Amino acid sequence: MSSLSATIQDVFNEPGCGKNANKTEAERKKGCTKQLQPGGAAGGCAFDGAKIALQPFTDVAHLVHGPIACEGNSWDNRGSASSGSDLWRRSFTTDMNETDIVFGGEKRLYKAIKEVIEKYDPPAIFVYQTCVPAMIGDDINAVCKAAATKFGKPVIPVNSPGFVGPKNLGNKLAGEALLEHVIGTAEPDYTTPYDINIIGEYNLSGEFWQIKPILDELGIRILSCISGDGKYRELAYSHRAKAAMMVCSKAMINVARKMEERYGIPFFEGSFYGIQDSSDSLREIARMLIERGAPAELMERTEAVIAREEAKAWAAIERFKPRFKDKKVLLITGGVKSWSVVAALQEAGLEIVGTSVKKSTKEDKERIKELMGQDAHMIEDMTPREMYKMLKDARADIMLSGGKSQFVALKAAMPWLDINQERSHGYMGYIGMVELMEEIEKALYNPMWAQLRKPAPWDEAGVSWQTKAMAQMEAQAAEIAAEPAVAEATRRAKKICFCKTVDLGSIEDAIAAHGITTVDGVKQHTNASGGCGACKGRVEDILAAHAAPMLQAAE
Amino acid sequence: MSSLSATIQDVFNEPGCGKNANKTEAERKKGCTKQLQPGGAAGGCAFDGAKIALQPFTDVAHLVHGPIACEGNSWDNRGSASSGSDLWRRSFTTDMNETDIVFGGEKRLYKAIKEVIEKYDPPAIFVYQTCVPAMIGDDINAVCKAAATKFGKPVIPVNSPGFVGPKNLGNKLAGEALLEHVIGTAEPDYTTPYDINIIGEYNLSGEFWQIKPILDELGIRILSCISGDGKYRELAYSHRAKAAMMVCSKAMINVARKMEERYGIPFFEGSFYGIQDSSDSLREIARMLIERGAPAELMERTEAVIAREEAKAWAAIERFKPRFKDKKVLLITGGVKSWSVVAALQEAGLEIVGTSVKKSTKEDKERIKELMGQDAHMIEDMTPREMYKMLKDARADIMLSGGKSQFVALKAAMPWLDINQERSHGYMGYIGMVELMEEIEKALYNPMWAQLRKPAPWDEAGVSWQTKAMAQMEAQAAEIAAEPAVAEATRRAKKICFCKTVDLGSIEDAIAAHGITTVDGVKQHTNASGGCGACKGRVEDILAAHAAPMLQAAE
Amino acid sequence: MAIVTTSKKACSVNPLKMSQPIGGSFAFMGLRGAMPLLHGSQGCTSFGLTLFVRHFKEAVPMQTTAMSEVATVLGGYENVEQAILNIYNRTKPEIIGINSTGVTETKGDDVEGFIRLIRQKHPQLEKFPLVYVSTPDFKDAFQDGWEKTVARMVEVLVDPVEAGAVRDVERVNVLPGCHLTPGDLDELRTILEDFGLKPSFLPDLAGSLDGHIPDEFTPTTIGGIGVDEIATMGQAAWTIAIGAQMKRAAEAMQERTGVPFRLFERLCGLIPNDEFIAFLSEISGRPVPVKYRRQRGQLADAMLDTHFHIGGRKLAIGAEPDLLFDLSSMLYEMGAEVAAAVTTTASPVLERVKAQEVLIGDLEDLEDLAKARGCDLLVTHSHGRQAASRLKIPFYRAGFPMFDRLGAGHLMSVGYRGTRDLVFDLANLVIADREDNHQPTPDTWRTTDTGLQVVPPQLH
Amino acid sequence: MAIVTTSKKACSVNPLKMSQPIGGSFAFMGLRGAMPLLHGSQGCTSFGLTLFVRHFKEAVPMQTTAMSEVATVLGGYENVEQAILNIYNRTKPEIIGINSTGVTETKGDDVEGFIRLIRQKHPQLEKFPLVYVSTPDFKDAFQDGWEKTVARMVEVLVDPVEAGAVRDVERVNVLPGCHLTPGDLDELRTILEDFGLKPSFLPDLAGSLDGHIPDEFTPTTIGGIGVDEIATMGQAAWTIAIGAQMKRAAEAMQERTGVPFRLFERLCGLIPNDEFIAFLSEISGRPVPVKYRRQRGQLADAMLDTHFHIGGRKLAIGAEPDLLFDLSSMLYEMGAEVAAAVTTTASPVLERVKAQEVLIGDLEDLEDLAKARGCDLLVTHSHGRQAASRLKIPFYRAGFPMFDRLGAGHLMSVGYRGTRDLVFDLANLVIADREDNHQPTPDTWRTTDTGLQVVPPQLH
Repeated sequence: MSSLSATIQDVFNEPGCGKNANKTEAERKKGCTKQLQPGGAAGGCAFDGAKIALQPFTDVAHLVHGPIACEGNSWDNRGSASSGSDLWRRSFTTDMNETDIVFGGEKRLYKAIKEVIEKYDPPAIFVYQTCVPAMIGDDINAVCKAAATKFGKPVIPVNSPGFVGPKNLGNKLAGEALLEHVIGTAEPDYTTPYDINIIGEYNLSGEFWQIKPILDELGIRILSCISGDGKYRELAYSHRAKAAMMVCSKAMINVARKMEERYGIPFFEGSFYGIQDSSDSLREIARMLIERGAPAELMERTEAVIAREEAKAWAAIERFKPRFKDKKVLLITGGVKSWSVVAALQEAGLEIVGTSVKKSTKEDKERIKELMGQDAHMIEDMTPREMYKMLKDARADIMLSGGKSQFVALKAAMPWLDINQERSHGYMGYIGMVELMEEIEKALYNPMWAQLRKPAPWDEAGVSWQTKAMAQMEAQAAEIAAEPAVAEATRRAKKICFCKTVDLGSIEDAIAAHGITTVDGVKQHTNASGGCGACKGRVEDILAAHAAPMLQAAE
Repeated sequence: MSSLSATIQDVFNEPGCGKNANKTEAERKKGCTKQLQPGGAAGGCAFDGAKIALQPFTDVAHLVHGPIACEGNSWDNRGSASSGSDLWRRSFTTDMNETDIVFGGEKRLYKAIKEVIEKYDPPAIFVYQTCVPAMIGDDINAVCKAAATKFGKPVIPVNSPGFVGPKNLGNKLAGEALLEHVIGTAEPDYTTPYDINIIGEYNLSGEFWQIKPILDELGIRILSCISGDGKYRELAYSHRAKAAMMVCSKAMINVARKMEERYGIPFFEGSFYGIQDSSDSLREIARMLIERGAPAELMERTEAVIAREEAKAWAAIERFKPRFKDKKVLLITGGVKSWSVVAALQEAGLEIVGTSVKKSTKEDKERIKELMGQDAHMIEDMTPREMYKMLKDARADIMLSGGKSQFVALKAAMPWLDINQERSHGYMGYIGMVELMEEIEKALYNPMWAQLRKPAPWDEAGVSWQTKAMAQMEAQAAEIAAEPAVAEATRRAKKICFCKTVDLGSIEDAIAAHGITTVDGVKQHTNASGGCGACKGRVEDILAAHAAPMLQAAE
Repeated sequence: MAIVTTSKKACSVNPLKMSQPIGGSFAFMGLRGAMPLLHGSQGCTSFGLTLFVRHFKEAVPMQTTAMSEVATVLGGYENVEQAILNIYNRTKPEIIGINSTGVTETKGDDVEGFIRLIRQKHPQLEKFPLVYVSTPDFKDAFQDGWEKTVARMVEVLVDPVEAGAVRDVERVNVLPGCHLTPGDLDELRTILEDFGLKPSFLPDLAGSLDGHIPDEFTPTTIGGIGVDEIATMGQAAWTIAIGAQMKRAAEAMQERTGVPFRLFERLCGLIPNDEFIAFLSEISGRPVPVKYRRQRGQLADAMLDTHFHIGGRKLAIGAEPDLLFDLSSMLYEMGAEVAAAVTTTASPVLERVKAQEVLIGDLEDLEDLAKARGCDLLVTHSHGRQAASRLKIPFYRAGFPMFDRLGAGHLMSVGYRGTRDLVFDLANLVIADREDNHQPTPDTWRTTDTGLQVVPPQLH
Repeated sequence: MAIVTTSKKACSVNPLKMSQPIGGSFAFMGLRGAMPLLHGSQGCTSFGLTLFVRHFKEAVPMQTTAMSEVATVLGGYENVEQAILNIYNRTKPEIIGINSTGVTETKGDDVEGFIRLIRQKHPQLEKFPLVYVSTPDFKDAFQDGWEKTVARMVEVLVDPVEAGAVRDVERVNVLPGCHLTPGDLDELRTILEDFGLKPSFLPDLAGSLDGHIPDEFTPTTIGGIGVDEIATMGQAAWTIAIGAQMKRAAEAMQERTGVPFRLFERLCGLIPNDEFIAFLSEISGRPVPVKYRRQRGQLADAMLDTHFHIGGRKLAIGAEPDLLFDLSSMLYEMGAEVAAAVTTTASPVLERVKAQEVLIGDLEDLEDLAKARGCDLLVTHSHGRQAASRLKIPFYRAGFPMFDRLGAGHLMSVGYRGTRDLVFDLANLVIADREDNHQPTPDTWRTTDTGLQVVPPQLH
């Protein structure tokens, strides 16, 4: 087993990952290589994930070893902000040609490293492996090692060819590279009892600077931010932090956990999205630091700052209340954000009529239920047409989502706000939440929507594409409703597992026939969740729904 | 006689003005009010001239008393550059309304002065009189005086209603206002033997800064520049200068001469256009300063700097020689510039095939003949069609002129360069002349011209408007040439005096019949030059042409 | 419902306004073979001329009666006569269009009377088209000069038509406001022709000031609508007036010829163009061409793309009433707040501007308001450049004059396409400003403790 | 005669180049109901997809065979099969367009063989349009991918026509290079139609990526040319190819159907459009409409107005060969000096670029050259933004991608009108730069004594 495969296996064994924890040994072995579906996949590759995770290190030269596609088609496409070097925004690639494919690209890579050092003299070079050189057997570890020795400068191999898996695998492979080659290789000039690491924060749109002034005020020093506005040397001595906050659960949990393991740096998973979360995270940072030896008065100061900032934020949000009265929000985002902004939106008077749980963990869902009640609309994968119906049915006034679904909302003439990575506004911390309200208000009250929803005067009413689509769906719904057998057939036809194309009916039948109570059981009988595993949650829900009556029956 | 009329008469008595010197007493009395022709005039008015002359004073508020047309249609339209205040670029006007016309505008003017002082607190306000308030009898002198007293700040009336005459009259009226109200009202902190005034220089496109470094290097201090990049206080103490250079002969000669008269400041008329002229002017400044007490070594230093700068300039121009070989220039500009750049252009290898003498004095023409030989094409007023023919006949490669004739040249697809006030490049001093060469080279070698001269492929050859125009003129010329009688009639039909519509034949006949030898004589018999006087030069030439054979005959 | 107020200042600082006589001359420039003539001192003409030349970068015909001080006192008959004769003899125009100025209005010259006398005295001028309009500088503004002059053209030049006369159903008169560019007129012509209609534009600046190279040296206007065509405008089936300023001319047309009119106060924005296109479809009896269906979709999409950047902007706008109403309404509909609106003259549209207040004032007022209200987008003519650089906010040049950029004549704001390009330009201006001046830094949100209400400027 | 050299660097810094498979996918996006499919790892698709989405601000259809490491080793038959079936079943496309990538070319997948097998195995696909083009990432560039893909479309989708078959004299095929925008195609369509011609664009991005709001939710392309129409292109009287890259497709068309072609290497600038319009007049037998005569005059006038600002500029330009040739030639003809020219791939036009040298290189090369040669105007795609800000010279975005400004799809460079607007935009950029960064000061010309040859930068 190659070292890369070993690393990948290791990553999939990640005990800190909720998803992995629920997988069988066999499933884990498969890693993520199976979860991509030809003709139906959309996300980025492992290389993409690695680059996303590491590129925000600002003073490093990021050198991509591969043909032009990997870097030429993708560079300078992220909105991280830097307070210092702009080297990270420059693009370096070996742009392999046919000769390199035939004779191997190692020499070119070595020369490229040399050129970069001569011209830009960065404190370190990260070298990213991609599919083609991996296929032809270019050993970037060896090249990096040789170059590092020759040029006396860290040259870090990041083994992340795209075809090993999706983006989030790439995030973790990037983390592994840091753990193996960088972290712990330098010492800070001094340490303080207030030194923390922030892991998995990319400083998109400079939004981390919305919360950093508060940390500064509290005297809390960010020893290393991995990786937003990060510097190589800070990363190298980040093992001296007293505690760490892991910002995005999926991206670099391996880094947080292994730093705890190796260097005894405790971490917690927190978020600076939302007022309550921001306060919780600040408290947790203070608590951990005190636990690791910081003076107890830090907590008092933290509470004082929290009280002040919360008061200011709630006061600022107050003014939106009349504007947000009776306004309904549909939230389509992933993971933590699906619930972390809910509270703030609700406090400002917005009603959340639905939130997507596509990438959410079970815990995320619990939090959502807590906040929104048992009847919370939790939205799984949707086709654009379904999403449009949802917008209409829920009578939402605005959709908050990532860039991908924007065209659905916009073309449907629905107010929409980007709350994922492509946005140009920062929404972090207290001030960011107020900023979010402002943007929501702007979007909601834009008079443009009313105009765009009007059909052209020469179109007959009811022939716009939206009305057509809606009419079609309503006709189907009516048909279904009119005929109980059809309704049941439709219900049962709902696809649960997209990879293996298993519908609800088949699963219910299997559960009924075999008295299945576990996801594994369902998989054995129906193959559902035998693919990417994304439907596991849905299968669990079905099992739960069936368990209740069974339990009742058993009582 | 009102004070304004007196001032105007005074201006027309200006002995420093070559044009006036040639006029009879009666002619001078008429001033310039007669030279405008309804339906045939084009230039600006006296107010325009006054504003042009004074607006470059940068720290002064220029307040125009009149309806919106005078200032609203014209502000911020000059390219003078300031190294300090930008107040001069703001526009202030009383924007008189109907009520003001009925009840008088003095109150509004007074209030306006007050507002300007309260808001902008300038060191002084210049108040410009325009036609309408002059008609209704607003006494701006009285208002300015009252305001000055009340607000303790100089408020200078500039009596220049548009209808009193053309721009150059306005220039002089502006000068009179300075002489009467400003110059001599303050004292400099100190004086040096190297203090000079520059009069009539507007620092268009900042071009005076092309020569100023040389003056700085020589230790020559510009006590006051009237008016480019000028400041009010400098103007007020400008009477302490040791010498003055008058840059544009027509514009403010009254200022230069009266300052000599009143304060004993000698002046010379010089130019910084052209290499030789720049050197001559520097020498003259040095000479005058030495005469007024500066150490004689100034001349040595000046000569050294001149030698260095000339060498550099000629060296720089050297590189244009191969590019300019066999290239012909048509120069359409006025006064001093008609010959001051000729030498430099010639030195760079350009052939000057014609130069306009519309605004040139007799001396200007002499200089042209010196430079270009007796056969110099000296061009008087031309219609656009004639200008086009001239361009073609003289086979010029480029035309240098002011903005007005640009459309003729450009629409004829001829390279053209602006060398008058609207240009965005500075052409002063040594560096400016090199700059001019660069611009000429750029224009000459622009491949665009060849394309523009090609007719559209679907046009038959010979039907473009240029070819049509040319064919028409050539046909006429052929017709004329074929028939001596027609040729003679055509020659005699050439209009000499546009105001009074007198042709060459009538003048020749009068000269022959009455043995006239003076312009006045011609005027008495034909009325030619009885209008604006612009044709005086042409009449002189006719007299000279007739005198020669007569003298020969007498011998 | 905006409250319209007038500045109380005695001193206008940095005028937004230009004078009405040159607005009148501008209208005459849209006629073929015309020579606009200002009855006033020669400065009145030369300032206007320079303004037009700087805006269009073209030689522009415009003459003066060159009133001297003496002539002003004695009355201008001789000057008017001499000017008309000189122009008539030298430049062989098809029409001379005369506007009065402050100088001659203060004296009270009876120019209509002068013209009668001149026609009597000079029989060759008896039938020669001479249109005179009273436009004193000390009243009203540029737009008013245009308004009055076009209305007068209709009254003088259009042949009356008897009730019940047969109309050419394909013929449409278009009376464009002075806020439309030659580029706008070109676009409107294309649209109308795509519906099979034959438009007559009065005036037609697209023919005269679109910057083409002329076919011959002529000192009068080149292109533009001919006097002969104007005479027959009464045969059209419809008159389309664009901008409230053109109501007067449209009414004059209706009164004189019975041609009904439809006034489009705006042609920038989605809904105004929906109405326009629907109207054309109705009067032409033709379905909307696919081209415009697609252009409508493109505009809707452009609005979606750009609303992120235009929405929430605090707009400071200075323009003549019709342009102000048109652009500010479109921007309001894109989510901008019309925080400061300054105009030059009264108009019925002003109270419908989507602002709290519209001030008849100057660019100093606009600058002060923009500063006080934290505006972050400035829209006005080129004279706003100084204010923009002091305010350090993005500046979009709109209206006349635009002397510091090229291509003024080809800018478009009408139609789906014109609106589309306009919102892209505006959004890109805002994006560039954001990149250049509002990149976040570690100190961007490092606020002093004055509460979150004080949101840093880059958050808008 | 430019010398064409290739950068010798091992490390490409700030690439100008994008990969050829996505150039191929881009071409497929101009077909109706198409689903472009990259045979490679899913990153190959997602990077391209993101690039298109950022450029057009539209949902863009593009799929992947999602090759895993294992599949790569074993060969991608299963992936191709599954991808085609999935797309066919789910999105109901009218055509699937497949391009290979570096990954699958390194392995050497025989995709044509795969397709034959798939058609055998799945009879429903027997006649279904599937076009495959080999476009490895490690060779050539974006433009080449487009070139090969369009040529292949012709070979696969156009029905052969026998010699002597009757042609539709009004029908014209247009094969546009990838450097033309949807806005350019719209303009060309209008021009052709104004000559009474009926154009078929292959591909037709104007129909699919012009930013209109779609009529229905569909995951494939919306608009674009249909497979049915492509099949009949052999009936056209002429083929017009635009850009040297399209010669290959035009030749394929001629070979297959006998339709003669005329190649227009450029459509930006006066003379190229004269030739184009004259050609249309010739093949249509119609006189040039007045509209284009006027537009020609407007362009000539715009050139006069703008040459003061564009003339003498030292241009640094980075673009794919055909765009480089087109824009740099136009700017050369306006008097600019093409001081630095960098491109992505070989092309016969390169040696005719009006520069001393054309470098096949990257944006670092362009930046270095621009700096060394004192360039004062940068033209390249959005990735040039960092270089522009370091060089502090005006930056005009041209080409693909343009992700940091809006309206990329509507920019025009073709036709008299497109050229006119382009030169105005460029000149205004230069003017704004002059105002912002090169105002003269008392120290501007205060040179150290190194001779007048050292002319300060603002003098250029």
